[in-house]
Amino acid sequence: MATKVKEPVAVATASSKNGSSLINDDKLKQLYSTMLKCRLLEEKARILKKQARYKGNYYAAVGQEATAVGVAVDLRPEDAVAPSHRDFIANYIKGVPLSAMFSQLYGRITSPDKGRSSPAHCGYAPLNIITPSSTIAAQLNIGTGIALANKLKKNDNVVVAFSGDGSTSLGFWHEALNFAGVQNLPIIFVCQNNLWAESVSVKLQTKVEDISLKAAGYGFPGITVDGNDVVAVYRVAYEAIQRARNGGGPTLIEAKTYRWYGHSEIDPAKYRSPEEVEVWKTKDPIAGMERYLTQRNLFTPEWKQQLSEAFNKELDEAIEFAEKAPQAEPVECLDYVYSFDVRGRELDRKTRTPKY
Amino acid sequence: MATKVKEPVAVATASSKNGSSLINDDKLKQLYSTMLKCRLLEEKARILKKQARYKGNYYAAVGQEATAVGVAVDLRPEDAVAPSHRDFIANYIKGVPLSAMFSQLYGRITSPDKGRSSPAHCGYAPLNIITPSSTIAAQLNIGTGIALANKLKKNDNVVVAFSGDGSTSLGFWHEALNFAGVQNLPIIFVCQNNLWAESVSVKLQTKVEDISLKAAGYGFPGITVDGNDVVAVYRVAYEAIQRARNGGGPTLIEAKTYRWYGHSEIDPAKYRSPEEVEVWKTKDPIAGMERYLTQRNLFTPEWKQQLSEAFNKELDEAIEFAEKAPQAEPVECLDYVYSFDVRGRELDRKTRTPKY
Amino acid sequence: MSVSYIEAITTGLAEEMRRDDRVFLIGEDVGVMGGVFGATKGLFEEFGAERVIDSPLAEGVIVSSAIGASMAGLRPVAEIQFADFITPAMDAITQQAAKLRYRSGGSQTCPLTLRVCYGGGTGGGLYHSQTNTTWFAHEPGLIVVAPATVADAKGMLKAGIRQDDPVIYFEHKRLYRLPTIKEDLPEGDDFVTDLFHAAVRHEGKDATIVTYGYMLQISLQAAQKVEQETGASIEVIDLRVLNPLDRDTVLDSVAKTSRLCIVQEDHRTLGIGSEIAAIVAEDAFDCLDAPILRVAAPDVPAIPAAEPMEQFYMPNVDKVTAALHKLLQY
Amino acid sequence: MSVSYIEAITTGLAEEMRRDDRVFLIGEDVGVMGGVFGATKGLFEEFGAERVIDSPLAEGVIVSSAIGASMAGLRPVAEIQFADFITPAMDAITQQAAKLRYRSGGSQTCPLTLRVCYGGGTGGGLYHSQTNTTWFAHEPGLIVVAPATVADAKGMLKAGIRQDDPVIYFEHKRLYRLPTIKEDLPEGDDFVTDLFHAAVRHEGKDATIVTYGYMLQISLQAAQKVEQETGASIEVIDLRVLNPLDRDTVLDSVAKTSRLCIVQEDHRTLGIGSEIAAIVAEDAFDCLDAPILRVAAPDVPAIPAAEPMEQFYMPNVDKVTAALHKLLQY
Ligand SMILES: Cc1ncc(C[n+]2csc(CCOP(=O)(O)OP(=O)(O)O)c2C)c(N)n1
Ligand SMILES: Cc1ncc(C[n+]2csc(CCOP(=O)(O)OP(=O)(O)O)c2C)c(N)n1
Ligand SMILES: [Mg+2]
Ligand SMILES: [Mg+2]
Repeated sequence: MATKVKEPVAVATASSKNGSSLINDDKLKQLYSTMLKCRLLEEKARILKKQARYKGNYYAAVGQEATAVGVAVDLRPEDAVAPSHRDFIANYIKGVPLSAMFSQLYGRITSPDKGRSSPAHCGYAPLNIITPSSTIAAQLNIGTGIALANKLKKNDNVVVAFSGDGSTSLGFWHEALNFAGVQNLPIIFVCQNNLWAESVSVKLQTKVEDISLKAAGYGFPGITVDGNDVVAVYRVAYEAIQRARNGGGPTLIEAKTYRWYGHSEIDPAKYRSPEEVEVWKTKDPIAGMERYLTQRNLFTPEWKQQLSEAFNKELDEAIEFAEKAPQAEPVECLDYVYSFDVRGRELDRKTRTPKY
Repeated sequence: MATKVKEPVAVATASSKNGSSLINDDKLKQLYSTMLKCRLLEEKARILKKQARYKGNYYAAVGQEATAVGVAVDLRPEDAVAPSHRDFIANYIKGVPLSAMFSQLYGRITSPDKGRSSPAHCGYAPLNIITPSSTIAAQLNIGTGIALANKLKKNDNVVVAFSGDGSTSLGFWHEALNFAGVQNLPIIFVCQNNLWAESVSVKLQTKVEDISLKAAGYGFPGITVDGNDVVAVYRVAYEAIQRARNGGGPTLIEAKTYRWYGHSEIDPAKYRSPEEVEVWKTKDPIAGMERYLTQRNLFTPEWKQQLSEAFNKELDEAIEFAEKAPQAEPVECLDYVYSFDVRGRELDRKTRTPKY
Repeated sequence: MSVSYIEAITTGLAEEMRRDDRVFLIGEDVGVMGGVFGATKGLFEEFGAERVIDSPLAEGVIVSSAIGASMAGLRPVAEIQFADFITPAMDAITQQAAKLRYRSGGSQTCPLTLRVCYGGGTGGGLYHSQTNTTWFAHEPGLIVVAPATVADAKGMLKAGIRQDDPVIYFEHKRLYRLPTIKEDLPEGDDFVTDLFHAAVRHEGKDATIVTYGYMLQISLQAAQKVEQETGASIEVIDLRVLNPLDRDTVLDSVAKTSRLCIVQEDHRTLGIGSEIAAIVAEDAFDCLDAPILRVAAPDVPAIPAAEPMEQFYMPNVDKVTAALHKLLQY
Repeated sequence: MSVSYIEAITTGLAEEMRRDDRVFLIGEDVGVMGGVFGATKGLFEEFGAERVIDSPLAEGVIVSSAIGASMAGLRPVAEIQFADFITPAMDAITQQAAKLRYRSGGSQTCPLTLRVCYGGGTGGGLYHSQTNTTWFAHEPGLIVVAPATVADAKGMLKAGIRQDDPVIYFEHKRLYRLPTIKEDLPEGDDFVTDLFHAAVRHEGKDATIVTYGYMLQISLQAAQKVEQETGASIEVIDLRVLNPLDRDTVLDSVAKTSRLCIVQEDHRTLGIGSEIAAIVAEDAFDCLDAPILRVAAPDVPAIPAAEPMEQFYMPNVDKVTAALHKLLQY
């Protein structure tokens, strides 16, 4: 399929040139297989949730895979990612072990957060993925701070900060982009415009048609891309990441996409018309990429079969690991508050001198 | 002088047509005389401050008069104004009695705030001027709420919300403009870009040259105007106000201007070059308007003389009134906390049942 | 017919909106969806998009627009979906709403009502469970209420909407559909409760429990348990109002019982209980026969998602019972 | 040579920046201007624009960028120009900095230092005078300090910068240039104080004052006055650390004196004093021979600009003296 890139404000020049030249067949297949695995992962996570195998909630990005994959597939371990509640798969794409990810869903001590954060709110220190709070857009400002550190340390690592259309209404979103512009920071803001913020239409979040327009107010390029076209996203992201690595500053990428399911597993999403959902399902990024690869003789059903079976085995192992892993002891509630132990302070209430 | 209007984003169409046709000679003279009075008022306020005749601080807009006058001169009593710390003169332009304004500087009980707010943080309920806090940009969101009420009540009153270049970095600024855009509210955001936020250059507040550009992200017109050209400001504001009254929604007006003095009376403003200050003093909006009126035979030194003498008398009376007015009794510190009396609660500590 | 806590909120809103067309609602998901918990269900259909406004995702906008609209004569009822996300409105609430009347010498006011959904114990984890009532109870100029019963859920909401001050109304998500607290309520306008007094929910003479919100349920159960076990009688006070605090009801009770146990869901340090303890230690010292005990959550940043740690965190009947025994044996 | 409180801050910053090139500053007007009070004077000239960053007018950016930068291994010292304007950073401080270590199971941390200029009594009015220490002392995960002496101004700042937790450092604007508190300080790296203990500033046996910040000065003067008038001896404790509180130093003192007076500049309800009173009423009840008195500001939204009302608002030597007499005569 033709890659659709819309450039209302800044022109992502030469993206077609540089961009596509880089996309060799292996990369195309990697983009596809990664999306497929993300899909399998999340559909599995949803089933486990429906089966009440873990507590809490889950926020699936099913239908949006092309955006996360196209942006994050080539990031280095040193590059930071600032995810939101909907970016669980960004962890997988960046290389977080599935055992850690499912431990996170299950709230086990084998989880990076040792059972503290809600499901899908996953971070991973070894790969510089910020453990998200739930405050919408807060990760953008923390990401901006990491980008500032990269600039001060004069390295060429970048930060990719994800958020949604609803997040753009918060002052935090503005403050992050404005500061990144002023300081010309190595950060890429990826706004996944899936048309809805819980039950609220994007039309009630902003008067403008294209969120990428907002970059004009911050003095750096903004570009709208078909978020269901992984090749288009990859090209646009590639250019933005290179620009950031080379001191060219931030980019705002608006990826127009859609979440197939409710805001979370408990949301029937009655506020959307069935027609709208159907239209978007015909734009399935994975099916689209299958067609694209087929045209280029890079796809066979058998290959997909093999990929799926192999990955499902990985998933099953990770799930088994998580289910066998212990939960935290109740008293561990008192740990990791400060750099010193607070158990003592809380249990026998005589103050201890922190070791420091 | 030629009116300089720069329209980077939305085109303030026909401003030249509608606009200037409305500016008859009386209006031109009114614009001038109002600016002159604002200047006299603030220079007086500064002298009184230097003489320590009142406590606290003062934030002069000397050099910026054309913006406040051009925007506010024709507002109705029902129209609301949301001022910042630098918009003391907006009160005068809207019609607040000088006795009330100087009582405010002096912190007397005859002040609208009965001595609570800091000097120049002046509001006036009868004319719908919001009593400002000091939180930068907060007035924009409150103003937006008043505009929402106007819309819900289906009247044609508007809100004029003032802020500065520095305020644009705060999330509050973004949230106000974004919401006004979504709801298409009758509000005019007047950003007085005087190049400095205390000691910080506007170059450290935003990467963009023209703050009016930011309106593009909110889906309504943004326009940059020479903030020292009262006729240009009047034309642009007139059109924005009409648009708002007629349900056409918000406008962002960036007025490029300059404060002659420090951020406040205690700021020597060493961070600015003397050259910069000199250049801007040559752009004095009042001197400029004198030249403009002279060309049209609408100005004589005698007239200025008369205006000044008459207004100085008014000022002296207001100052005498304020200086004679009593301060609040210490215990009045306890009043106006709730709609019920708290003195009792505080003084004898037995709780009283509030009357309600 | 007996209604739930959340039904009381919905009908309270509907009644006030019918009675007074200055009343409108604004918040995230309050319109088309009727609120994430359903508190505004049906109101969009009855009153339309102009009076039930789905706001942008910006708590600061929700509160500030309510401030402006109420200054202009309307009676907004704004909603914060989760107390955990109230921070973007911190300036609007504490620097604007709380201070407007004061800073304008009484000449400008903002009679808004802010509904805030708060509280833990539902597995919501770090960011869907918080109790930050202290931030607002600390701010004079705000009337802060936390209804613990179905009658108060309705009566205090209606009173809040009619009150000429900004009212922060904390509603505990765990009470919304709790079957055991359902009540029959009189329909209609006249049912408005007061916003300034604590309530004695259970009379007693040997010890006093002071609490609010969902913890009232825990406290009543613990009191009953201890009464059965020891024969002592425990007075249980529901604060109802967190700001300004009703000192007298608390002091009168302690004067009678001489023993005080405070139960709060918030962590220990600087919860509402700290002020209650300080008031009693200052003004009822002579009446006290025992230390003032506090049953509270431990001082950790928030409630972990994993059940064992959440259980450890939450005050419960056993913890309150143990404290009461300690208090009575003292 | 004897230095002022603000000089101690400036040299403390300079020393840490020379010692550790991971340390950088960010805030409004901290660079070219050297801070609105001059706390960062000369540092822009010595360390340049990269390590002394004039931020945009956005407190949320100041704190969040410090969070991110500290996660990435730097040691930012951020400045809030006036505590009254900290609200835009409320989420960054309470939901991000305070909770990052906890929510990441100890795998991610943000060792930043946030300097906050606070306090009244200088005619600053409603929005340049506030004491909102309670908002942050209420949040576990934050270390909150309020140095009251020149030595602590320097030693606690240096310790805070080296501490592996987010430290909120409240500096009272009225102490900056107070001549009477000037001190000779040792130069250099080794001068680092601890961040976890209160200090007994004046020994006594008949009553205890617990206070912090500028109120230490008021308290010491009142104690001296009462000692001269009555011959009683008054112990004065400077909390130094507001979170986590050093309970033992307070409890040990009350165990000795049996009488407690709390002095705070904040208004009464839910100030730091409430928690101190609650701790003592809970854990030192048997030691108490008198009610726990609080000298605090009245419960009004903020400090009015007009002098008579500001005077009425501020705790002062006479108010503390009166409280001490009442306490001793009890
Ligand atoms: C500050 C804040 N307010 C409210 C919420 C509750 N909330 C969680 S997700 C969400 C909608 C987010 O929409 P969007 O930014 O478009 O992301 P999406 O869920 O569509 O991926 C809301 C309102 C929150 N988490 N944080
Ligand atoms: C939220 C907040 N942060 C900081 C301040 C302190 N402060 C007062 S005025 C000012 C600069 C404002 O600059 P600008 O918006 O350009 O308005 P100007 O003073 O130039 O008219 C600052 C930083 C404040 N009042 N509010
Ligand atoms: Mg969305
Ligand atoms: Mg400015």
